[in-house]
Amino acid sequence: MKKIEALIRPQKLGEVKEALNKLGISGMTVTEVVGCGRQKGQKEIYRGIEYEINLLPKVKIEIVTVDEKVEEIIKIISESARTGAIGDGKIFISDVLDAVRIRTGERGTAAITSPKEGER
Amino acid sequence: MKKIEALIRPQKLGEVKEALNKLGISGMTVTEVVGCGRQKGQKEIYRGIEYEINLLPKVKIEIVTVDEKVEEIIKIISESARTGAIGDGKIFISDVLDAVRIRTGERGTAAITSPKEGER
Amino acid sequence: MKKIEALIRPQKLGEVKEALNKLGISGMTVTEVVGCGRQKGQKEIYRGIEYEINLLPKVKIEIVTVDEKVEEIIKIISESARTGAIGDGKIFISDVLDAVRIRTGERGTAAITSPKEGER
Amino acid sequence: MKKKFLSLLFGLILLPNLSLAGEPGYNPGDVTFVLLSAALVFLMTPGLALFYGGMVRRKNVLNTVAMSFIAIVVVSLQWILIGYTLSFGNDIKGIIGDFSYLGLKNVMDLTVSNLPGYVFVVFQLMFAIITAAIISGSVVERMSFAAWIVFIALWTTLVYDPLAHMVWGGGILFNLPALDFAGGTVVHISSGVSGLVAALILGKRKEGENAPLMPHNLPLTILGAGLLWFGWFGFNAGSALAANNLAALAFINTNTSAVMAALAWALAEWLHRRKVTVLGIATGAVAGLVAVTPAAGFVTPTSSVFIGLVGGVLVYIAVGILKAKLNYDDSLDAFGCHGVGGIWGAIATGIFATKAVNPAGADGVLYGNFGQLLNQLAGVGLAIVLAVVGTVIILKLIGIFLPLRVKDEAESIGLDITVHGEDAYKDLIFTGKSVPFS
Amino acid sequence: MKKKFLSLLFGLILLPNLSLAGEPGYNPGDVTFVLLSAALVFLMTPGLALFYGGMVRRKNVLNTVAMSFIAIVVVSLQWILIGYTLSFGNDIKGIIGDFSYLGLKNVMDLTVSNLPGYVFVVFQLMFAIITAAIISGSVVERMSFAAWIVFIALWTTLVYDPLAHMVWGGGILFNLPALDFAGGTVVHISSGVSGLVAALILGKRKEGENAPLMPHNLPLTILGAGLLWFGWFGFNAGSALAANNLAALAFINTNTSAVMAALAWALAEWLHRRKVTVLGIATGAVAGLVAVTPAAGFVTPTSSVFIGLVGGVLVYIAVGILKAKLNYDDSLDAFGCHGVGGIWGAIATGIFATKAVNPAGADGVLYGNFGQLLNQLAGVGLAIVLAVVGTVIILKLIGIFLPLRVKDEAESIGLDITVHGEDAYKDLIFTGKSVPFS
Amino acid sequence: MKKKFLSLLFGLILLPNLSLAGEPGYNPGDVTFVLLSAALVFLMTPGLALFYGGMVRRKNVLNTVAMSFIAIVVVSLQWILIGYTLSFGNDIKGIIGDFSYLGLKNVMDLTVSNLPGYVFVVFQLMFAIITAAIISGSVVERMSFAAWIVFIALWTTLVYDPLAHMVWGGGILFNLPALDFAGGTVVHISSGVSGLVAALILGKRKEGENAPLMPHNLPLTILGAGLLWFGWFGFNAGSALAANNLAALAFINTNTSAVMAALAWALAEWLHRRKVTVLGIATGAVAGLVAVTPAAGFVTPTSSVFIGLVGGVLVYIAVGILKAKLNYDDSLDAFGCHGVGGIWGAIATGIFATKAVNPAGADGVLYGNFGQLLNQLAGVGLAIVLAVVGTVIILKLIGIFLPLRVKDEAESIGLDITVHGEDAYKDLIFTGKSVPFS
Ligand SMILES: Nc1ncnc2c1ncn2[C@@H]1O[C@H](COP(=O)(O)OP(=O)(O)O)[C@@H](O)[C@H]1O
Ligand SMILES: Nc1ncnc2c1ncn2[C@@H]1O[C@H](COP(=O)(O)OP(=O)(O)O)[C@@H](O)[C@H]1O
Ligand SMILES: Nc1ncnc2c1ncn2[C@@H]1O[C@H](COP(=O)(O)OP(=O)(O)O)[C@@H](O)[C@H]1O
Repeated sequence: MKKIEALIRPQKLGEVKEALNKLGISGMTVTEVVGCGRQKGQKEIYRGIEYEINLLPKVKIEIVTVDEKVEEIIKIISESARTGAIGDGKIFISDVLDAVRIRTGERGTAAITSPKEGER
Repeated sequence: MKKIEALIRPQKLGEVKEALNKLGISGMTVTEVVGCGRQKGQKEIYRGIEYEINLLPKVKIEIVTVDEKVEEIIKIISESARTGAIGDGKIFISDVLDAVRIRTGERGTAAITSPKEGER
Repeated sequence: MKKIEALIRPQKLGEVKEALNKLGISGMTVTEVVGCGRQKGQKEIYRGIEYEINLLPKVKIEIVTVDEKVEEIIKIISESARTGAIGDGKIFISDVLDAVRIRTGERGTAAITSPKEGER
Repeated sequence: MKKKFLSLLFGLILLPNLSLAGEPGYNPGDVTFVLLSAALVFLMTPGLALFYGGMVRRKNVLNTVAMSFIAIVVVSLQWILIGYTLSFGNDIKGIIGDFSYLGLKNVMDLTVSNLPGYVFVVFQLMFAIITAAIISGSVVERMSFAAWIVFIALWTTLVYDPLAHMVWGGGILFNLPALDFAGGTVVHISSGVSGLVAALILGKRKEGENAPLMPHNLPLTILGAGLLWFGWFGFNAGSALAANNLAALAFINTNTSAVMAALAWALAEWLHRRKVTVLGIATGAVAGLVAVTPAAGFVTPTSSVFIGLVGGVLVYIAVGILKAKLNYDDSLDAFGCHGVGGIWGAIATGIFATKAVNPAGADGVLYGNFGQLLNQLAGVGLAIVLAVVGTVIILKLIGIFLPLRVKDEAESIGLDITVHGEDAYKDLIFTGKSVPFS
Repeated sequence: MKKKFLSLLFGLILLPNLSLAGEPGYNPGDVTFVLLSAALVFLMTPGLALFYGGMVRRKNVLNTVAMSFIAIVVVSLQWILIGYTLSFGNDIKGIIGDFSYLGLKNVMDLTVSNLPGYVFVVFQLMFAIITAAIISGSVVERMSFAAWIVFIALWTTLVYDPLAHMVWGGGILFNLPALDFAGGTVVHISSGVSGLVAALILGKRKEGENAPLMPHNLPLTILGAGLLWFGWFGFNAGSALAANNLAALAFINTNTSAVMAALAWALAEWLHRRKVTVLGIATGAVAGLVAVTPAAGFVTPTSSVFIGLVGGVLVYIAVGILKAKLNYDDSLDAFGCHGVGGIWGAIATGIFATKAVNPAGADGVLYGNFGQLLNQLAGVGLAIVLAVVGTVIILKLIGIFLPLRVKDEAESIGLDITVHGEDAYKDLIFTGKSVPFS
Repeated sequence: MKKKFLSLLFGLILLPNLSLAGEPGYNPGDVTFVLLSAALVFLMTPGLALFYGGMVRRKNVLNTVAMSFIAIVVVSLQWILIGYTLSFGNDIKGIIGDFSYLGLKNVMDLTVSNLPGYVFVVFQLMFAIITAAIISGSVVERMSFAAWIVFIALWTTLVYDPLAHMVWGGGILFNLPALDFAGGTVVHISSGVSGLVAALILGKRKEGENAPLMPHNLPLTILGAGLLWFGWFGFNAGSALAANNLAALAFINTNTSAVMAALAWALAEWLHRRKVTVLGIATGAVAGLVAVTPAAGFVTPTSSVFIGLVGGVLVYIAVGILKAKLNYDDSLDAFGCHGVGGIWGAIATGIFATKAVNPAGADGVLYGNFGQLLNQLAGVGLAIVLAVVGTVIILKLIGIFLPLRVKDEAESIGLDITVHGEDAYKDLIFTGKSVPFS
């Protein structure tokens, strides 16, 4: 099991989510964050003084998934989140040892994959 | 050392925290997130139009702990966060290589366990 | 590649960021969180009743970096975030398997290190 | 030329002081005073909505606000249909008005207190609205919205209207007389006590044990407090029904009591908790505004210093100490502020009133007339009985047809989403799709 | 002693009822009424700014607010320079005013409707301001700020001023007469229709497909609605231009229509969606306020019950059903609320008006005068034509020199940062450095 | 019947124009005008609280708001005890009033400017309140709350009251005369200059280096600006103390200067930074409102165009350029807006005043009277000296007994939690438990 953590532009969230849904990926957790990197800060003005704010709003998407789907998900996110300008964001991949579905107590892969229709 | 990351319903945070405290677990970090999965989106109405909002408010609890306590914590969280309806959430477990207590510079297990009373 | 996750006092963010910048570390993601641990809760008063609120505002800084820089970054964060009082926070280190720069599709170390000036 | 056009358009403007129906003699200054005071009192209800809305949890702010806004709707309609005539129609046995003004008939030609009838109707309407809205403070975060709508329609008819008639419309308290300049008894005791009864019948909110039930947006509450205070000048000074020295006296008494009660609260908090809170200052001010309401046009500014000081302390004790001890869940202290503050105000009027400032009033205990205190206590007692009995009966009745509370799950998820299908604040993140019209 | 000092300072206070220029005879009560009503109407524009601001996405709230605030600036300046004289100068062929009051010359000695000239100028100014601001509701979240500024300057001059003249200043609709008590045609039809045209010319917002375009801060919107409602009492009652029974009638009609439309909306929503929303109650109230605006001083309270009810339903259908079907992007429903509500109000005036309440008005269909309905329709037609033609020409003209929309990237990032360099809400986290003056 | 009941209750309403104490002759229109203007001026202080509150960081919003609200409390009490009599009591050597009205004694029977005494007392009270509250803009985010309370009590007594007496109460500036229609010198110069002095004595906020000190909630600030602008009509027009042409003139001048200064700010920003901000428009408007305050009833609308334009530019330079260069920390620019704007306004009054609009005023430089400018400068100079000396002495004195600043740690954590034990905004997440009463 892997965790895919994508930092993207806030305004791209709708598109990314739509693209993932088309792929059948619906489980995800999303957080508002701010980030900096090589992107230039945004210019803000407060009573005649100009400030360069360099922590910019981003959105973090976390998806825990089975190993086989990792590359596919990376591809989809990359494509739908890209604008080509600096600040498009990053994707990080890390290991997840186990998962639990709180409602049922299922562990491991079962916790993050859809159960058979009947169970629902 | 492991990190336990639980995504739960916001209204369950109080109960979960209370249950963990009883177990003697007090260190944790909590984040407001939104998530989607198999839970149906919530219906919202804006000037006569109905929308289905499918990123729903959740709360993420992160606890870094020693390996031995992992199962116990999973159990407590599962029990106190469960309602039985879809959307109760997930728990993910992953590895943590090291920890530092900023105040003292302690590393490893010492950083996340309570020091002797005297030290305090 | 490692992920460094630091939980610090909100008011220390400016200093920590400044210190990291001096070291040439500019890539990071920051999240508002609340946390508890050994720090005493804050006293709040609501119409004559006193409450002890024990989830206190903290800031989470996440930095994904190459293995060689980890110790240096820990040191810088620790120094700049320390006040010496309980509640200064923790730093957790974990493994990251891979990284992607969405804009370019670069993978691995290349995704998180600055490209040569020319490319930009 | 132009003047002629305009005078054609605006008709009566060249005939100042002549009412539409040929009613002569009212003064435009007084009409302006009361009409704009009505606008100020109107604004108090949106102000109260925000004052309350900021104090609930984030998931219930819109439901809380909706309770006040629907009160504007329901009570306005009730008032023009039957409320006004029940309150101010010709007296029937000292209890209620008759149907002389049913559906506002005959109001066009009416003159009340030297004002055109509609002026008096709208001014009084605004009082009826905010009274109903105040009650919501006791029941927010759990009461069913449907039950609330039915409740305020019945309550205004069965509790407010008779009480307004008894005190202001020529009924028994009016003739006693039990003094109530701007509504201490009619507005505040009635709503505060009814709120407490409703809170007891509904029971406590479920979540108080694991998480404190604290304000989610205090700047909103502070804004609401500012609008309430502003509108209260129209409430109390406007109740002089004319722009005269009495109105100015009521104005200064209003402000004086408000600041003294805020000061009292701040001192009490400091002694009790070693902090002075901004919500405390605002709550204290509201307590002082409540306390001075019945007295505003009957007492001297010096007396209003004491009315405010004592009012602030009493409300602090009720809200900050007694409520916890007695363990009832009056969510936003409608009883603590309006009930306790209103009772104190009614009593204080019996103590501090003096004919020296208002010959149409009465002398109180301090001016040698102990009887006035008894009159005031009679008013308080009658208002409490009416509020308790009325509220119990109405809620029990509604309870037969409708659940009074929302389901536990809705309470836990929040009433904004479950009851109204709305989310108060949306941040960067929200995605979804619209459902086509069907 | 002191009195002498003060009288020296404030000069005329010892000579009440004497204007500065020796103009005698206006009543201080009426002056107060209209001047303070002007202040109330002024407050409606900040109220509208917040009403609108809460409904856009978080990234566009300041731009939305700025559109209303810059309207205060631009229209105030336009008004004192040429707007007032174009609207209320001596009539030229029934279409427009002449330059008698250019730059407010001669206003000092003017008496209008028995009021000092400046009183009438500022009261009318506030109407011109909010009319321009209303239009922004149709175009927010995408229109260029520079284009907006030029647009409202031209629109006020070429559309608003002639229409105000025709209806109120002695022009053709005035003489017909097409009745418009407080601006249903001049303010609401003109702005609502122009908003729709502008929305069509600008095209839709880009982001509606992947994410719903929903309110980010409903408490802000509710606050705005409260301020609008409050100010509307000045808008409608103040339009009586004197503190009399007519003003009181307009006041009660205003509130009655507002609550009936809110009720109608709530019922429609309940039937349609099984929920009653708080934004729905607020939107319904605004619909009712719009609908009653032209009728407020010409109809009975009973009529305003129907005006409100029908107004609420029509606006619900326009906003909640037709808009989706016709698929245009009137961002915040300036057309749905003000255009549709205003057209209904103008028609309703032709149905319900009666000389029984205002002899300076006219009888409508219900009182046997079918012709008045035709007059009203003529007014509606003329207003629509003027708004459509004027808006198309002005926008096409501006489009030659300036882009009408912001760049797609700016729309996507948000107009607050890209247009104004400001961020509405900052949380715990923000770091940066200031750039020294250069 | 009913009428009789009501007339019994409300006593004097059948005797219009008769004050309580038998004082005859004031006009209800004027009473209404000044009394409701007082309510509008009252609302400015909550408005200022929100205007300021939105501009500080999230962790300090409640403390900022509390500073204004406690000013209402402290100054109201001070005013009825000694403030009014020190300001408007019988003149002692041109400097201060005597104790004729100590504790408001004798006010009941007083007539001031043809108004009941209480009307004048409450109207003037509202000016004293907001003056103290304005100062807080210079010292927020670091000043100790206890020190602030003591400071405003002393400052109002030692600086405001004498200045009000000298300018308005029959003192030396009044007799010069240095003109100040609505408080440019008394309110704005005094508070702005004192704010600067306090900011210098307290020193800078600690956190400016690593993070910009920027607004956390601009919609709140915009709301505050709207309420300020609204209230300012009561402030300036109400200062005519009667509903007449002069009041209308002050009203239009107020709005004109506000919009011109907003325009000037927008243009300056555009030239300087290539952006027009919404906070800039709001700040410019406030600058224009300040600048026209002393002139509102003495100049023509055309003059107020220039007063606003120059005022906007001067305040922009002070706030956006000079402050950074001189490197003092006037947190929210109380000095930049009110000090600089007020000084310009006083000078402008000496330039633009004309007896043609107000025979009780004076002619300024443009009308051939150079001497008036000198009078104005004398007023400015005296106000500055009084403000500087008074503020230094008071703060040094307080500093002996109390720390003037909060501890560094409290400043860093935020004053809301550390000083008041409150948190302005709570999101989904908060858990804790209550501490039982002890
Ligand atoms: N080393 C890093 N660790 C954690 N987050 C990072 C790192 N580098 C970048 N980010 C996140 O990715 C976002 C985009 O990175 P940036 O360097 O600005 O653009 P790009 O990825 O296009 O080169 C940042 O705002 C930040 O949130
Ligand atoms: N694959 C996933 N990766 C990350 N977060 C997930 C994933 N699946 C679910 N979640 C989180 O868990 C929450 C609950 O999941 P959901 O599927 O709706 O219910 P349940 O766990 O009861 O089946 C989601 O809102 C989301 O925050
Ligand atoms: N075991 C843990 N897991 C996750 N986060 C933790 C843990 N312990 C502490 N934290 C985070 O670190 C913060 C500071 O910890 P605390 O124990 O209060 O102080 P200190 O680190 O100085 O001993 C907490 O508020 C919480 O956000």
